[in-house]
Amino acid sequence: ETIGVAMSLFDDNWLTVLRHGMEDYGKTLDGVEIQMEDGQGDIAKQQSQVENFIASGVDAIIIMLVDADSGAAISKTAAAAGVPLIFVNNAPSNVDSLPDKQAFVGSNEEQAGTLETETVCKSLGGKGSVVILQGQLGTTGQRGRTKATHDVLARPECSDIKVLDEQTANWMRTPALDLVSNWLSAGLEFDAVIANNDEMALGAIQALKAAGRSMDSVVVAGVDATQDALTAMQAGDLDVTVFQNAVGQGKGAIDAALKIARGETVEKKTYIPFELVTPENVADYATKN
Amino acid sequence: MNTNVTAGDTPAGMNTTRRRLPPELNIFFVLIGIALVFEVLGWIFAGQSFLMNKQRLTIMILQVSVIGIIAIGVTQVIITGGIDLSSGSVVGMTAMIAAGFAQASTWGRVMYPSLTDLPAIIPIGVGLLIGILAGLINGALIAYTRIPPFIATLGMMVSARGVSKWYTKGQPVSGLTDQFSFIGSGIWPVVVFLVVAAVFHIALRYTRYGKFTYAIGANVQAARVSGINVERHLVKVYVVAGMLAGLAGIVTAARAQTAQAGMGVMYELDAIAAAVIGGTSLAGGVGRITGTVIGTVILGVMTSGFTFLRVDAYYQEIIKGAIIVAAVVTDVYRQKKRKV
Amino acid sequence: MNTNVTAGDTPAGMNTTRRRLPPELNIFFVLIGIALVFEVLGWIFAGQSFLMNKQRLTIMILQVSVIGIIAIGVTQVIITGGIDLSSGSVVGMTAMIAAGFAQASTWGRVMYPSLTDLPAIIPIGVGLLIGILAGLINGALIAYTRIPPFIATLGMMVSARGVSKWYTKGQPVSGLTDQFSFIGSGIWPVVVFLVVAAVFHIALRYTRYGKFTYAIGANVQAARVSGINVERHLVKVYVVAGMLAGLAGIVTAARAQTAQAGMGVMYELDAIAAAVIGGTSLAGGVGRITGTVIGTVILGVMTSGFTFLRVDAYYQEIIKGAIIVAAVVTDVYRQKKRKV
Amino acid sequence: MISPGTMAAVRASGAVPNSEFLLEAEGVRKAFPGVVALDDVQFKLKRGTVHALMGENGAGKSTLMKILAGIYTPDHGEIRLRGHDIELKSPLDALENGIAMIHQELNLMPFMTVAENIWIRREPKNRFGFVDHGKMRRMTAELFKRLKIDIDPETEVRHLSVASRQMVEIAKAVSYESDVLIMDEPTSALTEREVEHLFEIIRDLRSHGIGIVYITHKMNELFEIADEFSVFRDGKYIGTHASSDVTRDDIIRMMVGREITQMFPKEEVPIGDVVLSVKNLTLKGVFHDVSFDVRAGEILGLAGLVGSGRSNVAETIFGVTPASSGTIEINGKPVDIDSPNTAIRNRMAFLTEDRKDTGCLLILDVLENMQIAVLQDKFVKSGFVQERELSRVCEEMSRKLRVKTPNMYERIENLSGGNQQKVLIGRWLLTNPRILILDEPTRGIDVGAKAEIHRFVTELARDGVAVIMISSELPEVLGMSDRIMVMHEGRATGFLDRAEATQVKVMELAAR
Ligand SMILES: Nc1ncnc2c1ncn2[C@@H]1O[C@H](COP(=O)(O)OP(=O)(O)OP(=O)(O)O)[C@@H](O)[C@H]1O
Ligand SMILES: Nc1ncnc2c1ncn2[C@@H]1O[C@H](COP(=O)(O)OP(=O)(O)OP(=O)(O)O)[C@@H](O)[C@H]1O
Ligand SMILES: [Mg+2]
Ligand SMILES: [Mg+2]
Repeated sequence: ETIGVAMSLFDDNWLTVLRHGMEDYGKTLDGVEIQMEDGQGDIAKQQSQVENFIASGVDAIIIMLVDADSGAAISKTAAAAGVPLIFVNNAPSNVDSLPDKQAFVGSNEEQAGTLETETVCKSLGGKGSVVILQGQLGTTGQRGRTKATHDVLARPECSDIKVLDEQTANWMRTPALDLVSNWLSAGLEFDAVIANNDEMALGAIQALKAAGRSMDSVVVAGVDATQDALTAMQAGDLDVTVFQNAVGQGKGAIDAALKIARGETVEKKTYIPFELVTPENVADYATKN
Repeated sequence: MNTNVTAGDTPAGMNTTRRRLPPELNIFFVLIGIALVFEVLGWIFAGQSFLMNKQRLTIMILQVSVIGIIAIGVTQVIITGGIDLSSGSVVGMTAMIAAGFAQASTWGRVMYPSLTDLPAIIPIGVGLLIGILAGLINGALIAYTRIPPFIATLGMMVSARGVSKWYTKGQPVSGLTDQFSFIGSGIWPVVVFLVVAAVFHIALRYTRYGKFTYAIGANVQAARVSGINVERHLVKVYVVAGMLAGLAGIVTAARAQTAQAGMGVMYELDAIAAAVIGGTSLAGGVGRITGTVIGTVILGVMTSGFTFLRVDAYYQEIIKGAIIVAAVVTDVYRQKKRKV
Repeated sequence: MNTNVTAGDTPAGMNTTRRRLPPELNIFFVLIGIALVFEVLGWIFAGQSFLMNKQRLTIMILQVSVIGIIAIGVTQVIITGGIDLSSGSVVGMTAMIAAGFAQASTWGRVMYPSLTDLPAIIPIGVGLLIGILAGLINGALIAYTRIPPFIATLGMMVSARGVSKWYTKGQPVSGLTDQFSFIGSGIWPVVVFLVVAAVFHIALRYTRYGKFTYAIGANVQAARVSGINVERHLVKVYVVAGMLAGLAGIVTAARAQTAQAGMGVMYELDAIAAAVIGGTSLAGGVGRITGTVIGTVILGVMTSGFTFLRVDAYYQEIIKGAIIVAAVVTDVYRQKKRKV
Repeated sequence: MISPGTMAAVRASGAVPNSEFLLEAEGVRKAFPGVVALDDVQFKLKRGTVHALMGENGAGKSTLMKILAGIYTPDHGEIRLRGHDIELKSPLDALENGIAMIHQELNLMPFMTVAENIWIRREPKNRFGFVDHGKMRRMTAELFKRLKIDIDPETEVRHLSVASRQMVEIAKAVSYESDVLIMDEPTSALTEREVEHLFEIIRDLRSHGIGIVYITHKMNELFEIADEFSVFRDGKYIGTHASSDVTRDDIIRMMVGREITQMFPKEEVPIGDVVLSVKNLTLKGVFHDVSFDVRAGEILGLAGLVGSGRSNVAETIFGVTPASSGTIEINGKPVDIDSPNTAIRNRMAFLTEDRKDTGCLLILDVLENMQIAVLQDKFVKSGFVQERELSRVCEEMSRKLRVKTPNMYERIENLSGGNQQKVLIGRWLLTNPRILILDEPTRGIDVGAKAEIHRFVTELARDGVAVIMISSELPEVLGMSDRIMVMHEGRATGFLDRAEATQVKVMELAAR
């Protein structure tokens, strides 16, 4: 059996772990071949990749959507061709009404933002000021995580926390480094940095260190629990990150795809929860992602 | 006075054959060559035909229709000696704004609750207008302030992308009406692409608009002295390019049944590449729509071919870059050979 | 017989003054203007000075040093009448490959376990070599197959990005040695940028290398009949551009203390923009390193200024596009005015 | 065959071998797609002589010279330098072997200074290996002093007039101190004064044993400067003679294959009403207070030295550089000519002096070049160009003008200079103008075609067209004009009627 996997983006750390998870798991399965495509963050490209998969006669398709809302059209295309389709990680907007032979295995972006912000709120004792580092504007992760952050900060127990500024650093380390440096030079005094992902959190840490801020005086939070992030956490620089089980999601997606392809039935929705990582439990996650 | 000077004795018309062999024939052969390579490799590695698959043949063009529509506008711009970096961003901007007027009332989060279920003509009109507006700004800046087209359209590229993100603060615009989505369904994008190509093929070759476009690109000073209102014509050309980018935005949104701020990112590069592969010269004055169509199809064939042969995604880009270069090298080489 | 030919019909004196006022003075004033606007807005909205802040002044340049290093190479390429779209991708590629040789043994997942803790000179050498290689391919393709620079470097752009993704299958390369990271620490990137700028400012103005570069861009036919080996020189220019992109890759990796496949995406556009804002003409023959440096700093000032004034992220891009256009419009306008 | 490198080394050592001819070409053939530019031609240059190369436009003169300068490689044929076979693979080969060339089309770098242009690739270096700009300036000044050229070495070439650029080209070629100096129509952009000056330079070089190839379409120059001459016709070699042995008519017969009896076929035609009236026209800092009338059927000649502003006046009347003050009246009605577009709508036509910069659409074909101006208001129906009709008219025009081209679809850049000029004239004639401005209409045009063009101008005048003709060739102005306006430093210094105009009177007004 051939499974076509349409990834939203190749050059992202967490997605790389997900991708490798699927590839490695695929290799352990006899007679299963995995074919990966890179959507480069473009929904139209991803749509075409799905169509090309269908034309090439794959047995099932796994898709990590560039954006949740593009799921409906892709869902329709696959259903029309009768090819099994599994959405991984990013739930399509029609997740509650998926047609036959389609299923979702993944997580809820908002949960990541909620977990990291709750922890930050708690360590600040419900008051202080924060800055928010957003991912590329308009992407599912940026929207979901930022929204959750704001929702948490709006809760009564965190309502004394002020958001000084929020800007985008496009998911990347160097832009975050520059952005935070600019903030510091503008005299912004913040007690925490809430970043949409770990790379940006690491950039913030570098900027803070360069400006001579003591890392104990500031809470830095990210999402993904990448290798670099865990190392930074062990060094005492990063305070919060959120683990998302990439390998688990990938494995779940492949299993579901194979089952549908073989005519078995699967759960329509499988949510794999995010897990909070802090210095206390960081050791448990050292080798997971 | 004696009249029979030796000069005019090569009768004009002797060598009309040269005109009949269009230069894009070369790149057409390159396209055929690439397709055949995939065909052969297909039989060897996948045990099936690459070309004898109606579905795939459609997708090959379908997936590049949007690029193709932009590329047609960009080709005209490049023929005048300019460049349009903004087309991809304008696609995103028009997609967002047009989609806002194309939402069905059944959708949960509509932008304009009082403006749902409108006939498709309204979002289409809005999209084209937005494109025209962007083109007008580009054209006016280039023609009347004389800044380099690169900068004017770079500014528009950055700003238009900003507008798409700002318009809904990053939220996608979804739940589009069936009537609107229809333009993006099935092979309609291909139809739109080919109709646009035909129209502008004719416009460039058989109308005054076309002749002026080439003249400006060949020598803007001479064009001016020959009485062409260069400024006004440039504005027209950029408006057309903007309008086509707007059209492309509409088709993209209709096809994806959603509009997002990130739509069309880097399409400008693919569009310029399609034009240049098809023989359009960035120095201006040279280029044809047929060539651009072939260039566009080459991009589509490559994408489909890679998936078909299950080329590892890691290698696809490396190979894609090499094929683009090889295609143009072959073209240049063949053209040189024929010349001598 | 009369001797003094009337040739020098524009009075010689007038021209010498023209020479003494370098054209980049205009854009320098534009830079000052932009900075002053931020200064005033700063006092109004943030209650503090924009410019009287040493830290910010450093960051303004620091954050664009990498763009600046590439832009210097790109300026030379544009002066020859070419273009380099590959620089951003080459930054990514060299960052990845160089970082592979710069890992500390203390890191968990090293690429080459037997090659850890190497002296920084090795990854630096490797990075420069990779850059040179990319430039060599670009240059050789452009000079000897005569394909448009746009296509050759577009191919390299796509392929090099592919190489970065393929090299570690998307894994970031982290845990770089302190020695290597040092080049990226503090204001070292600024130092590298300014040293490179100084070297190439001199190279372009006071060496044959520079004269040939301008000559080829101004009139390639004239350069050829003057006995310049145009092909060989073009290769040199693209090699230099590649090498500087390689250097930029090294600095990027050192500064971020990691290398990732997506590094340098779209840097080529910023670099070209910096050069063009600084007065380099895409038509070739015109351009100066000082102008490019100013263009680069304008980009940096904008970024810092936006953060300083806490401009909403959603508006930043819209404004940025407009400022780029306005800067060049002002420049063009001022230059026109002085001419009359 | 010895390699160019060896020859270069021999030359450098000073031990230059003796042979009767400095440079010989034999059996040279060169074909371009659709044209055989050279067919088994020969050419022999003796040292210390000026050898003129004559032939109609498109005869192959420039092509042969480009072969000798290493720019083209011949399809076959032998080239001997000082008696030794040599193969010139690049311009550098030619330069190193002592062959320098002044090209027909100017080949300078506009954004570089005069000094940089001249010494490109040979810049003097200081002891650190950097270009020594001071020394370069001094070297240029010295060279200019020797050649008596008055141009500031620090000026960027783009600020120079065409004539000055030509002088820079000449100085550059001389600076190579080559044994062979090829000059391809060096005087087409020069007025008499600079021509005289150039001849002085040439005589000096000749006395130093240098061999000079001199291409020109100006007959009087041939007798003044050339020792011998060769004639080409249609890519074939016709013959070589000493210039003292022949008459002007002999040469024309060799070139054209027939007699040309009348050089300036001026006809007296009835002069009509004032068509164009220019009053106090001023373009600030360029020219001032220029006033004149032109009547239907009249040919008004504009004379003056290089840089006197004749071209600028023409450009302003045509709207290329709109006037800062003054009025233009057409048929008695004041019109505001703000662009060439307006000018054309008022039935004006303007053949510019620089065909490469403001004339030809180089990469487009002959047909497209010819039709572009007429498309403003004719041969277009609801946006569509009436191709068939228009091609027919263009072909007819090119036949009438005897444009030598393989076909109408040849790129104009592949045509010889003279034929390009004819295409541009055709472009304007198609618009059927009432006011025709010609700026150096016969620059680079061979004698046959020149007579042809003069005949056209005469015919147009007969049809009632008002003609303004700028020319730096005094005989042409004197021969063709009904009236002559002379300009000096941006002002009209006087008008001369046909009857009273003489060379001396014009020069007096021009140099005042
Ligand atoms: N690069 C080229 N490609 C095609 N045809 C060419 C090319 N160069 C010259 N020709 C053709 O070769 C012939 C000879 O041209 P050439 O320039 O040598 O003429 P010429 O004698 O110098 O004429 P003129 O007096 O007008 O300068 C012409 O018919 C011309 O059209
Ligand atoms: N300083 C300058 N900078 C730019 N262009 C110039 C300059 N001086 C002259 N020119 C241009 O050179 C051309 C010749 O103009 P000029 O005033 O010398 O006319 P002219 O009297 O007809 O001389 P010529 O005999 O050279 O045509 C014009 O097109 C003019 O605009
Ligand atoms: Mg010639
Ligand atoms: Mg003139």
